[in-house]
Amino acid sequence: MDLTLSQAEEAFRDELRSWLGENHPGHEPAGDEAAFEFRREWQRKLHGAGWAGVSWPKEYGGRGATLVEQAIFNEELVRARAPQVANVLGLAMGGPTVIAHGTEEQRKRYLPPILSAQEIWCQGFSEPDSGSDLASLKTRAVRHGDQWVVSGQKVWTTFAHHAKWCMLVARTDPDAPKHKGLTYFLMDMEQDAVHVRPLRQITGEAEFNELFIEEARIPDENIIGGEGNGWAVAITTLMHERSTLAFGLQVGVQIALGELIEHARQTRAQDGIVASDDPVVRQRLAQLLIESEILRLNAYRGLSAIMRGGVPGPEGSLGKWHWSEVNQSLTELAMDIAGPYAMSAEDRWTYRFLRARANSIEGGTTEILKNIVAERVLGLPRMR
Amino acid sequence: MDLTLSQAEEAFRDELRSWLGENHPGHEPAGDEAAFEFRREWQRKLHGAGWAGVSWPKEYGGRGATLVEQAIFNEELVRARAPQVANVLGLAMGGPTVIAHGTEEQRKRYLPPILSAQEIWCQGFSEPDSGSDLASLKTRAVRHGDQWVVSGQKVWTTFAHHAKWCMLVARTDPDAPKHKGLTYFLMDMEQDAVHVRPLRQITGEAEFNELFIEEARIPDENIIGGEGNGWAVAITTLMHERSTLAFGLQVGVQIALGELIEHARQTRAQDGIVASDDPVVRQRLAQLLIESEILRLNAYRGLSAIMRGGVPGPEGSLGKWHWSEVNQSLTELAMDIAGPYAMSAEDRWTYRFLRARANSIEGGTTEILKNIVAERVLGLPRMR
Amino acid sequence: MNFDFTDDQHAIKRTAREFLSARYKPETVRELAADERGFTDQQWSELVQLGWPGVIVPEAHGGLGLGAVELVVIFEEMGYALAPSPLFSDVCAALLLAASGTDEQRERWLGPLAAGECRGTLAVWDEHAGWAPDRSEVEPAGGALAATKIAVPDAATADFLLVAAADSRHYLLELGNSSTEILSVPSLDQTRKLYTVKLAGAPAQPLAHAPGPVRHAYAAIITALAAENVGVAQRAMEMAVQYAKDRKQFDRPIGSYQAVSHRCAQMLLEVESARSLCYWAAWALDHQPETALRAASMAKAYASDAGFRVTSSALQVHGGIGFTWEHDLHFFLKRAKANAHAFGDARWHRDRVAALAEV
Amino acid sequence: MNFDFTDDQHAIKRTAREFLSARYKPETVRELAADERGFTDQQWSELVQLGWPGVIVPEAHGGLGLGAVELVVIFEEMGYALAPSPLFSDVCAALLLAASGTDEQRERWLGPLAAGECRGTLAVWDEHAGWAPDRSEVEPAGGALAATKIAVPDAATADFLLVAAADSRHYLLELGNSSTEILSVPSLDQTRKLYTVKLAGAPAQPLAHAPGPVRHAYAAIITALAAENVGVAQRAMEMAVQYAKDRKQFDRPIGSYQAVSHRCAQMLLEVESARSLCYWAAWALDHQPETALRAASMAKAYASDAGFRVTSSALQVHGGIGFTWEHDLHFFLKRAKANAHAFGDARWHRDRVAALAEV
Repeated sequence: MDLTLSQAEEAFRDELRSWLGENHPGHEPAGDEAAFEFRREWQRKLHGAGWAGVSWPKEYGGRGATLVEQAIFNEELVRARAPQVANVLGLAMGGPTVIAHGTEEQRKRYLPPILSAQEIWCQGFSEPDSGSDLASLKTRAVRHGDQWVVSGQKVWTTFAHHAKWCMLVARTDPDAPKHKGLTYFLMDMEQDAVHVRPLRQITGEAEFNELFIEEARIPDENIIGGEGNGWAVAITTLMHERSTLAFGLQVGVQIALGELIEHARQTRAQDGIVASDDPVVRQRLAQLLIESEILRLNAYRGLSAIMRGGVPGPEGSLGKWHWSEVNQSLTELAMDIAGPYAMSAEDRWTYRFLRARANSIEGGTTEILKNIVAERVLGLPRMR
Repeated sequence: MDLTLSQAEEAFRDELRSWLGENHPGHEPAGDEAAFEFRREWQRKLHGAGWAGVSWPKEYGGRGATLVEQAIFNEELVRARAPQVANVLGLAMGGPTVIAHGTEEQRKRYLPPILSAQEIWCQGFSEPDSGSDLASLKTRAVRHGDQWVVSGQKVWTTFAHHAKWCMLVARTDPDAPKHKGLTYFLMDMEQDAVHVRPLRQITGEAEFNELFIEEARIPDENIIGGEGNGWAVAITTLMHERSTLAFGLQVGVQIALGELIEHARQTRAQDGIVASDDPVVRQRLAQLLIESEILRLNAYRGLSAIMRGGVPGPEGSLGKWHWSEVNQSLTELAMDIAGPYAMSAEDRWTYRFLRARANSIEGGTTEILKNIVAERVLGLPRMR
Repeated sequence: MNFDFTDDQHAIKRTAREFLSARYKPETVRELAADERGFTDQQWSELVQLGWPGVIVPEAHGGLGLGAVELVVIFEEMGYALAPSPLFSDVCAALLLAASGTDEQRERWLGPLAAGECRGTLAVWDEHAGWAPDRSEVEPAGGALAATKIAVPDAATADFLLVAAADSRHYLLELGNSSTEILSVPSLDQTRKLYTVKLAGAPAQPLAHAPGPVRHAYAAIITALAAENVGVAQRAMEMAVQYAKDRKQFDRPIGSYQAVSHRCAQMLLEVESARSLCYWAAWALDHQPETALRAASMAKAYASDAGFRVTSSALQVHGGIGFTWEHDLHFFLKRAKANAHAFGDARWHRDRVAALAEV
Repeated sequence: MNFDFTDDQHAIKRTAREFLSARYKPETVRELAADERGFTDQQWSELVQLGWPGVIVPEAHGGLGLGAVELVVIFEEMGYALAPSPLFSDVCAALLLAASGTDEQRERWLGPLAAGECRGTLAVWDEHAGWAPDRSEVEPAGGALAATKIAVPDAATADFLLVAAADSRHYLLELGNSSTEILSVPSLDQTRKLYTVKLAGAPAQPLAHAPGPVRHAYAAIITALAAENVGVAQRAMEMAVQYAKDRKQFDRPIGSYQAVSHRCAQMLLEVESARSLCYWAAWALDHQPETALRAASMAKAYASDAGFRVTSSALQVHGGIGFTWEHDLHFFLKRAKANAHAFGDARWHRDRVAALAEV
């Protein structure tokens, strides 16, 4: 057991830190378009220095980093408060899916423009009637010669208005059992048959979109992993979502907790003391310090289990669910510390508090994640 | 809305209080047999003064008290720290079931000796394999002429070693659907075919028993509510259990909470203060004060709903489940206040803490009660 | 011992439910949330016709002269409908004026308040002054106030302000004065408009020094707010239960899963418990003043937590759709959460409960 | 960065699991719980043969000279087996002697301790002195102690006692002295025997004043105790999961209901999280002393809560049968709860975490 970084890992981190120190592009500009161009520029800069797709094999333009290095990469970017890259989904999910299930031609075609942010990716999985029950999706794809004609509706699609490619799961065989009749396509977003509508959230922002698809065309060669094999390919995409994001999420909690402690130090509570000196607040802050440490440790223990056994250990399944609870309590404590200011939306914690409500829903609801843990990790009988 | 007692209710309470003041028999003696005789004597005294079966109709020896008076009766006995009566189950459940489902002859036969504690009752519902799923019980009763021969095993039977009669639910028709083939008997416990084994609990006490029944005989006339109608009769018994006990339970919590506050005042915590001055303990005590007030209010609101509409309101279904949570938190706080003394079983709170673990199981598990609330009160679809 | 309402109270509840559900449909609430002012004169006159601004104003002053139970009935229904309205801030002002106004002040203001001809509101929190709703450091100097007060509801549409000051009194300040700056603040709960009020030596008249009646008035205010949260939570629970019946995943209604159905059962426990406490506190305010402060703090503490937990839990039942602006649920969650922080949060009121119970 | 054990550590874990499961079967644990002494000489010699009493004693003194990680591995397994044994109290004594014994004391005692020829234990809490495990008001007068210490494990079978005193030192007191009264106390956790020790001017030798190493030793003690709770909780979880698979109600295994299966998933989260913290704390004790106190308090705080919640939750899964003495579960619940209160409970350690993190 060695919970420090190895020499090689330390060197990797130091190189990245010093590069980030010199190349951090500063704050994102206001405005959707400006922010997007800024993120694209930032990704190009990372790519130019070999910091895009760090975990991808070298032959496809990646850096061939180890699991731990990849974790360090995700942690350091958050720690440096670096901006988002433009092509988050392409890098974290689309690329790895193409690497795992694509043909050699597809890899050559799609991977380079992902890295360079030339082609942005979005994800078309969820539908209004298929949230947790993804396999019940209704978007239909019908073959017409060497083309497919696709109609349906998708929801919770981020970055859709900038995207060139959509990872689209559609039903190609309505007669097959529901997990069997699905196919995974890359749909060109630049066609009139695809209509993007921003979906405003309770925070007032529109981070997500709805996608209305009316007879869009997709050539046969844009299928990933073969016709009827969409479920397995989609699972690959989702696995990459959860594992890659975990390290960024836990560092995000650590940073937010640091800010919260500062917030508590500067906020008057009652009886002439500041909130950080209040015994009840201190108990809650200490619990958050413990839980955020657990997020970090469980994430790394998960990596060690993969390195040892090739498969994730039980800690791996718990991360996203646990993170959502920790982040929600963190923002709830922030509101309690703010006191009467919690009633005002000017407080940045109010936004974070509202945004955190979705944490236990987005990327797999807590209910579904608990089912998965119960059935696949503990081996309990399938819920009926 | 009037949350004080009416004049009549006040008169009832005052009469009872002054009677209890004059007739309280003091502390129970040690030893099982002595304690039982003491309780029997106490019940006779109550009965002699017209305080046994207060809610029963006058024609069967009761007092014909209103719902509120009955609640007052149960509260006052706990408040006065009066001893248990010997025939708790006969008074609270057996009698009311005979009144509701028995024939006139059965009422005449069984009710008087319940009131006078001449015949003690016990309950034979649960079986080792039929806990929450009561209707799956396996104890068999087979007709032989005008007698039934019964074999099976019951569990969680209180007072079995003193009981003359057991409210026994057994399967009389193995071919009927599981709720249909049951019959409710009164089984004479004074026969060799019935063997009682005390069941030791995690507290070290043996409050409950197991009942082993091997070809016990029950005459046909001891069926209550008719052959095959056992499920409906058993439900009556259980309804009386929950409603009658609610008032005693909530007053029990109030008394325990008073003791806990005293405990907190007398226990050194840290930094030179007593536990009741510790801000974290104060928050928890205040929450318990609130929750125990809720137990009281919800119980009375439930009565008002019955008085208005003839049926219990939604509050009624919540009481037992909520009580178990409140009593468990109360005893957990007591352990935290005790600090290192919590490790010792000498502390009376240690016993209460252990005993409270069963609160969310006995008399309907919290899981089952939530199912009932979800399905019958909220009208959610039946869980499958 | 009877928890049931009187026939009159039942009638008020029924009228309120019918009136509010007809006038404050979800789309109306949504429009008012987006509106700067937050209500129309027409809507105000309708409330005036019902007599609600004068619900607690004595009949001698033209009010309905009703008690805290009726107050709670009305605000539970206001919460259920989530009706955006200055009624709450106006009633706060009426409660304080009735409790501690001088005879002239009561004469001058209570009649017009009851008649809806003018509206008042209440300025409690100093800027950056901590959690306590009963501490102000504003020192009135020569009948003039210099202070910044935050989270003042409906200040832009009120005719006068009651300002809490360090001497435990309130000061009445007529608005429209050039030394008073009223800044609109984006509020968490857009159905209740909040303002920062900057007073630069504004002239103001002190109300009487009457700590007992003022505490009683605040107890009525927090009980009304707790009742609002009961209504809000009730509605969110009904939405969740309906959704759990309708929404299917894996070929069955999600309400048939215990993760959802037990969550809904928990909502019921919390809603009914908060309701019991509110009714009890209201009754005590009217009939058992020695219990009223404790009961009101219990109601506010519990309903603050329950309001947030139930609405938040309802959002979880709804999944993604509940997180969209298009769905009405978020307005309920935001009101419940804002109410939780108004006039002392759960933690603050639990401290009061402990103190009042002499723990 | 690697959480995996070394081959040696894996071997210790495997040996411990095999040895303990063979020697401490449920019926043996049950017998020892009912036994006054709580272990046999035979059982003690077997532990001595494994070298465990000397696990942290330096090799120079005849111990294994291993670190906190190995300590944690052993006590996690002791908890999993719920093996009744004076090993824990003995190791506490060894840790404190190694940390703050004078050269002569170390020379005199560590060898025999490592060889299992004598046993020590630790007396921390003064009578009626509150929650803190690091405050004593015992004032040694002229090399003699007059005090009552409570909850002293295994005092009746130990050869010496280390007594915490007000001057932040510990005092070594050989037992069998007529001025020392050892009273057996019925303990919540019958698998660990507790005593009240009354010292009436008993002669005792001070250990050195070494606050830093003593804090480090206590951090190792609480980490070992936290690890015990991880083992205890792991076992209770396994029992609950197995029962949830086997037990049928309403014609299906209860583990197919979310009320049960999600409860089990929660157990897993808490067990694995407590385990991560313990391993981290142990590693920090060996390799990163500046983090060790904070990590150890985090582990103890979390494992105190998790140990109780998981065992209590396992009881709920078992229903009535879990409430019977006949079922083994209650021994696990009692150990977890007793451990939660030993050496500072969750709340006390959270306060330490806040202080150490400079909140």
